[in-house]
Amino acid sequence: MFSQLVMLGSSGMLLTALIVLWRKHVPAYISAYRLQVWLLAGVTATVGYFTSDWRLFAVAFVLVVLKAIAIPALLRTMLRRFGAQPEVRPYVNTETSLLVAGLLVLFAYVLARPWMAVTDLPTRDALPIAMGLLFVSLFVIVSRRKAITQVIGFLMLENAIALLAAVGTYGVPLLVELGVFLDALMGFLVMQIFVYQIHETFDTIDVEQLTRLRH
Amino acid sequence: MPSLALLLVPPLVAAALAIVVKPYRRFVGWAGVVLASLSAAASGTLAIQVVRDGPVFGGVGDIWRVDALSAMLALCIAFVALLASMLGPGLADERDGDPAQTRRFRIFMNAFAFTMLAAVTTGNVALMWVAVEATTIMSAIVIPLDRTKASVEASWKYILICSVGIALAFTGTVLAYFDFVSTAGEVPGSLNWDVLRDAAPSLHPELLQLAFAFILIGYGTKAGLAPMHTWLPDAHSEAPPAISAMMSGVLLAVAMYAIARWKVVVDGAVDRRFTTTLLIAFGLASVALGAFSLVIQRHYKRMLAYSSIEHMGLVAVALALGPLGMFAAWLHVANHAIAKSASFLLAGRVLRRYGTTEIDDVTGLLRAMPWTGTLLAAGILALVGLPPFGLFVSEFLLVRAAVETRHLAVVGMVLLLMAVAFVSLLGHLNRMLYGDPPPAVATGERRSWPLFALAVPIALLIVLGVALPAPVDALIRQCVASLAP
Amino acid sequence: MSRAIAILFQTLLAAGLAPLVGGFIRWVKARLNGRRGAPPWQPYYEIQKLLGKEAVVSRTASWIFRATPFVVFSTSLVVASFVPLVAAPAGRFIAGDLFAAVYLLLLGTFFLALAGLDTGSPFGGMGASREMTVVALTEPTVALSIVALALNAGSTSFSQIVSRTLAEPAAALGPGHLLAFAALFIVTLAETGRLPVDNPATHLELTMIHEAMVLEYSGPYLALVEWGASLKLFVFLALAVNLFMPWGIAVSLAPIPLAIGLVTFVVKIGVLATAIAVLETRVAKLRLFRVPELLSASFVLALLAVLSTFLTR
Amino acid sequence: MTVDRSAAFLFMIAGYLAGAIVALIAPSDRIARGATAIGAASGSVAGLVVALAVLATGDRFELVRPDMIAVAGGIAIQLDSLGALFLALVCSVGLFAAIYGFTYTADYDGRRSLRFFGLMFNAFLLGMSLVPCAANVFTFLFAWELMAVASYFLVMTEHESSDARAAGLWYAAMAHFGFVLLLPMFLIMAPAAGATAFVDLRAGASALPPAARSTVFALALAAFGSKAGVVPLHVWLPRAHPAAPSHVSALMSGVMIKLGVYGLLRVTADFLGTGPAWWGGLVLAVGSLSALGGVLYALTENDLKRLLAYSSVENVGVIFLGIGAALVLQSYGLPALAMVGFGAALLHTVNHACFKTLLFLAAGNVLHGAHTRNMEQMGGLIKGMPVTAMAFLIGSAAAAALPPLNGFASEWMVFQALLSGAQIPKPEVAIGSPLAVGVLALTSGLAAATFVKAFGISFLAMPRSDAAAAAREPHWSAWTALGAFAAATVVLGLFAPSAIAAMYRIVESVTATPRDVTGGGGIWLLSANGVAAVSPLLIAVLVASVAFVAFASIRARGFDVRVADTWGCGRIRQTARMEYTSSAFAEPLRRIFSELYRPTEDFSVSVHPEARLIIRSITYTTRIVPWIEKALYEPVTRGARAIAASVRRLQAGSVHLYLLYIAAALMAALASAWWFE
Repeated sequence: MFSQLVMLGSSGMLLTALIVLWRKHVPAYISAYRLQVWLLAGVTATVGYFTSDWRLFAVAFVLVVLKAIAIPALLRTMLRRFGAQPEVRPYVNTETSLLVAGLLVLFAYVLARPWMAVTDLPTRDALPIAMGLLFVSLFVIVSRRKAITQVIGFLMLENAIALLAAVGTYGVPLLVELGVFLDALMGFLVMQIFVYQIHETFDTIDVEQLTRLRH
Repeated sequence: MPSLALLLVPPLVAAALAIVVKPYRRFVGWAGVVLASLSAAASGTLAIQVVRDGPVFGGVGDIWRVDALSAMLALCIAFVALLASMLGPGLADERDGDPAQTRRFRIFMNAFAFTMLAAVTTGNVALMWVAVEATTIMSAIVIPLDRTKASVEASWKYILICSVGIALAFTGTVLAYFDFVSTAGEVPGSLNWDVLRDAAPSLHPELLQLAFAFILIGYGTKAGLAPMHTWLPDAHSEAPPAISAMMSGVLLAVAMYAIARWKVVVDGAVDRRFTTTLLIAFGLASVALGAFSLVIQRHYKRMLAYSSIEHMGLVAVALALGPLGMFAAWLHVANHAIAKSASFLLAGRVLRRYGTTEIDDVTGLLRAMPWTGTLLAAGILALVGLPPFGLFVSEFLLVRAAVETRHLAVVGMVLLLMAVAFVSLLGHLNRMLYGDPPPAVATGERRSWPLFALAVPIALLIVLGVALPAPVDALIRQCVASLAP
Repeated sequence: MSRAIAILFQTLLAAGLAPLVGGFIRWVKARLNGRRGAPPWQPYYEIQKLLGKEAVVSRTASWIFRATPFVVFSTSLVVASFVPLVAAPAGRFIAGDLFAAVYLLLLGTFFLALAGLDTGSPFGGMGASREMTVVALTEPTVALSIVALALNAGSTSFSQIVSRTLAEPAAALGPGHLLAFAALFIVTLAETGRLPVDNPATHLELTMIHEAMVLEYSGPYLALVEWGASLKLFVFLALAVNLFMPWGIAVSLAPIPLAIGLVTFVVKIGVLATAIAVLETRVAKLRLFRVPELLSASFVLALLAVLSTFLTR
Repeated sequence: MTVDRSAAFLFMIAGYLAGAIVALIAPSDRIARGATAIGAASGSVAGLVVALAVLATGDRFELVRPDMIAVAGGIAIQLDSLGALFLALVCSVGLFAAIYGFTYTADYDGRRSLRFFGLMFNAFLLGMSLVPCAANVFTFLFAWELMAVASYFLVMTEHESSDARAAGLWYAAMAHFGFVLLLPMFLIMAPAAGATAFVDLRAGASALPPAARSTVFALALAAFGSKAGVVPLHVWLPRAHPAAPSHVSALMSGVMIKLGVYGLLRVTADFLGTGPAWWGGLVLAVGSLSALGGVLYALTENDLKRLLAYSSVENVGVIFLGIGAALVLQSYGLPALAMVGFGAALLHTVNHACFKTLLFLAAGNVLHGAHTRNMEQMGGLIKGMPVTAMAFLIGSAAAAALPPLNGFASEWMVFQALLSGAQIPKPEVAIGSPLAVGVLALTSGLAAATFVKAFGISFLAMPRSDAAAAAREPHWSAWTALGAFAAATVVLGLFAPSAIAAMYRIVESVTATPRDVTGGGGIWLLSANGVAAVSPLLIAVLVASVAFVAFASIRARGFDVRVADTWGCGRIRQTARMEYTSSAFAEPLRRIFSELYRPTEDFSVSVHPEARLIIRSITYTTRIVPWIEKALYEPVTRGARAIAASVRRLQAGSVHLYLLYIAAALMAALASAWWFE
């Protein structure tokens, strides 16, 4: 039962990542992200419940408050500020990006094969999915041209790692968990400041304009 | 324990002071300098203490662990932070920038120093990752100090690339931790480096190889190893001189420190040739990229940035060449930190006087700014590895280590690439120093205190180059011993 | 001590005979052209006349112009002192070997070229430039012919070479020896300014090399320079004769061998001088930029000489 | 008197350092100049004392400070007689160059930073004097690079002209090329991990397999050859020496390139010992190439100091011929004859240091007086500067190897060394040595032509420019240096036999071969087998006496001398334009060797705008294209630029591309991790 629930949660997260690749409008990305955080909190809570480790409940709660509510709100204010222009044509069109995402998940399974052999944790099967989510969010950052989308890609990268930690080692010690949260939050805030600054100096947030610094 | 606290707390206090005093005033700057020198003195006593009687532990669950290597790096960081706080905006130059910018600089420069000190003094590998991530964030904020198009672009690229890199490093950390947990079970303090090192032989080799791959790419991005170096030239050339001095001098070294720590753990489980080959490959790529990027280079700040890539490549190669190579690596890190931070600060002074970073527009430096010109010449001569400066000694040891470990191909490649870098850097220096200064530039320079402050690192380099003092020699031997498996 | 007197006597003999050889060649050429020609001892009259005349010195010339005649004369005479003429001298008083002789003559030419430049006239400059070109190109040939001789003699000292060829006359007819002689003969013509390279009898600006340098000299200076030049010719002829056909040279210092040595030496010099005269009447002067071909031919001859002495050893 | 050598040695270092530091912080230019001169002079005197002490007694001088940089083996000083000879050279030339420099740099007052110059001049002397004393790899390389850095800045003193800057860069690049080869060479010889002292290298070298020994030899020849300025690696020398102030170029040409010879001797004669015959053959080939190439370029040079620089390349070629002959003889088991070769090379090293320094200092006087280096604008300087003219004449005669001066003595010894090589029965040697003799003879002939041109065109006849006409002697203190070296040139020439005997003692102490070759017997300079002999002293006496007799007899007869215009085929007035110019003087030889020079000639006629038939001016310019540089160095620089251009394209500016790099690197690392086990 425990492993099925975890599998359900993590594959759900992977699906939300695919939404970003599929859809073209930024608001859709924000809702996908929010859903992903809820699923992550769910997975952490189930792991906490089954291993009766209260720390994970606290982590899940902070996840929800911080990443499910605060960050999407900030993202929406940013969106209102810049107007919801449609996503500029990305480097890779939708079909190929979905295809690449599939390949990346496959690669994650190949990569995770030695880990599966090593451990007998019930949440063993979720490991390749976590790695898959990591590679997909990396691909989102690389392929999308809008600064906001890259920020969302980065946030999904953080979620992938949190999932990997939760699934692989039932969470890291509390102090480290706190540190990771702090970093994620600070990272997001700084990126937000930079997006405002880019908008202000370049009056567009298409990262493609940012190629003045060469050689 | 007290000297460790005395090392870490002063930067925090300085940052807090800067936050509190809303309109920036000069006494905040001087307070920052005093606190920085306090922290530097503490790092000195810490180093002596560590050399005398072994690693110092501290904090709950031993999260702080200072061995010789951490002490040496802490000393470098504190020294460069002191230099940066003295010569940063708001104190050194007569015409102050607008107070808000200076206040922001003071806050995040001290925070940046604290995060670096924390990264090298923590014993817990995950906390080390958190601290390194924090250094990225703290330094990223302060790059676009003057809000030009270039600096905003540089900061965006810096934060994005480094965060992606660091995320990969965390994956590697989690993988190693996962492997440790699955073999030894839930042991308190399991993320401490010395626990991991002792448990290394029992871990699974193939898993640790994957973990090291992630870690090398992750921390390699922070260390500026090719091909993950792309953020470095933009960030270091656009950041304010004090920040690029700290970044180029010691931040890269902190990332190399992290790689070195993990190399020891991975070498416990996997055959040493794995990490050696990877380090030499990435090292040589960086040296090659750094050297050849210098040949046609039009901006002197980017020139110094590419030279950092080359030197970090040399350190990576040296780490893979056995104990003498390790000695050469850490001596090179110390020498490079001093030389590069001094050079960047001097380049900052040149930028303020000439107003341009184009090498062709900067002529007659010896005539326009005789003292800065001479010191900059000394700095760049040190960077190309000429006696009587310290880098000559470490590069000599590096080649000797390579010959002794029979890496003759590496010797050939390294020497050839260093020659390319030598000719290019000297060519650019040649163009800048001599000839007549452009009419618009004022000539002549008062002997003010910033120049004396900048003469200290150059003098230190000569001391390290001519007569490696015994305490430094002992400290670096201890560093090598502390990394021995 | 008697050895020193023998060398002194030999040097004086060289100084005395040198102008005669020059005059003799001129006389033979005149006879070949069907002219009566001035008597062979005419140069003595010239020298005696010049010594009495007034010397004209150019305004631009420095002390080098005035010192050169003495340098040229003394170097040629000193070379004559250690070249084997009548007897094969050995022992303490011989100041140098073949290389020393060549380089001492080069000292004379060095100063003569400087004197040519010193007067500031284009002719002097042209003469000096061409003389140094010719000298530079003859050096390797001289060196290689010395090597050829020294190879089978074991060293470059005159007495060693002469005694070795005396000891085994068969070697003298060997290819090495003949090729070396031919090379040295061509070098003699080039160095002393004889016909194929430079025309001694002309004053035509474009063709003269040696004459151009001494154009400005007059009076006693000219006498000394002419005497030095004839001494140089005499030394080269003596070298060619005694190193390659040393038969009849006096080995001991007793009066009879000395007398025989003197007679044979004079006959041999006479034969060689007539040979040069005949050659000069037959051949025309080479264009300056064809001279290097002649000199490289002599260099190849010398190289073959070295190889053959090595092969036959 | 037993001099305390370590005290003198430390005093030498103290002297140089004091000179450097006091010059740097001197308040006024004059004090800076004074400090430079006094510091350099005192250091040189102390160094000279140490060197002569070691040369006289023959026992080594040791000073080891292992604590200085312990990990690299510490600072170790050991002076044997070979090192002492070169230290003596450095210090003696340094002493007089310092004295000469004091007045020479007076022109720089106010215009150039004399403080920086003082610092670098003393650092240069310190670096050069430490090289022969170094006894372990680190100290040697430290001194070697310090010498290179300091001389780079000295070359850059007159940095207004862009070609001085280019010269500086060329020089630094080539010096570093040498260093990059030296480092692996020494380390390959180091036997054990920590053993980098020269004593261990000596042991290590003998234990090396033949292939490694040949690599060490090749690296040593290339590295020390580039410092000595042998032909393929000489390109920096004719650029750097003229750009430096004259007393510095005297130091560089007279002494610094000799440290390349010292290095080669130390590695081949001392460490490697006897090697295969092709070693000697290679050195002979390089020597001949340098001798011929150097003199050919010197011949067509119109810049006086560049001419002297190319002549240094030629003389280094002669030294390498000596070493090559010695190595060949050594490889065929004739160590006694090899000593003649090494002795000849050392003697020519000392002789060249003397007369080349004399020539450069005299050229310095000319530059000071006539304010130009271009020989086409000189002429008639002998009238305004008689002493400098006399010094230059002695130097030129010595450079052209004319008896009885020192150039002749050492060139005669090199001839004898090559001749003794010709007796080896092997065919390739029997042909090689005579060819080398031919090359050496051609070189000395061309050198004679070069120096006739150098002296004749610049000093004799009428001045070709007003500056040349107004040229006057510099301050009398410059004559001390000229006098000293002129005397040394003459004395070393006349008493060459005792000089060559000293050289044999030095070679004997280094190669430890028995000395059955008869050294100089009294006034006689003997050949290898002791039969052929020449006595410069006797020649000088004879020539002088004959000249005196002739002079006295003519003076006795009495004749009056009339001064009149030079005969000019009836022209009215003789002007300087009618004189032969330096390019005209070299024209015949340039035409003969045109395939080697490959001159570019362009010829333009400018016609009067209205009437096409009236020619206003015809300009004919010809330039000697240094095709060696084009063939060897251009491809290297072009290749580096091409790679640099492609590397630059990597940094294309787009963040996405950069992230792709990271993804690719990750894939590569993961693949290598997966493939590894």
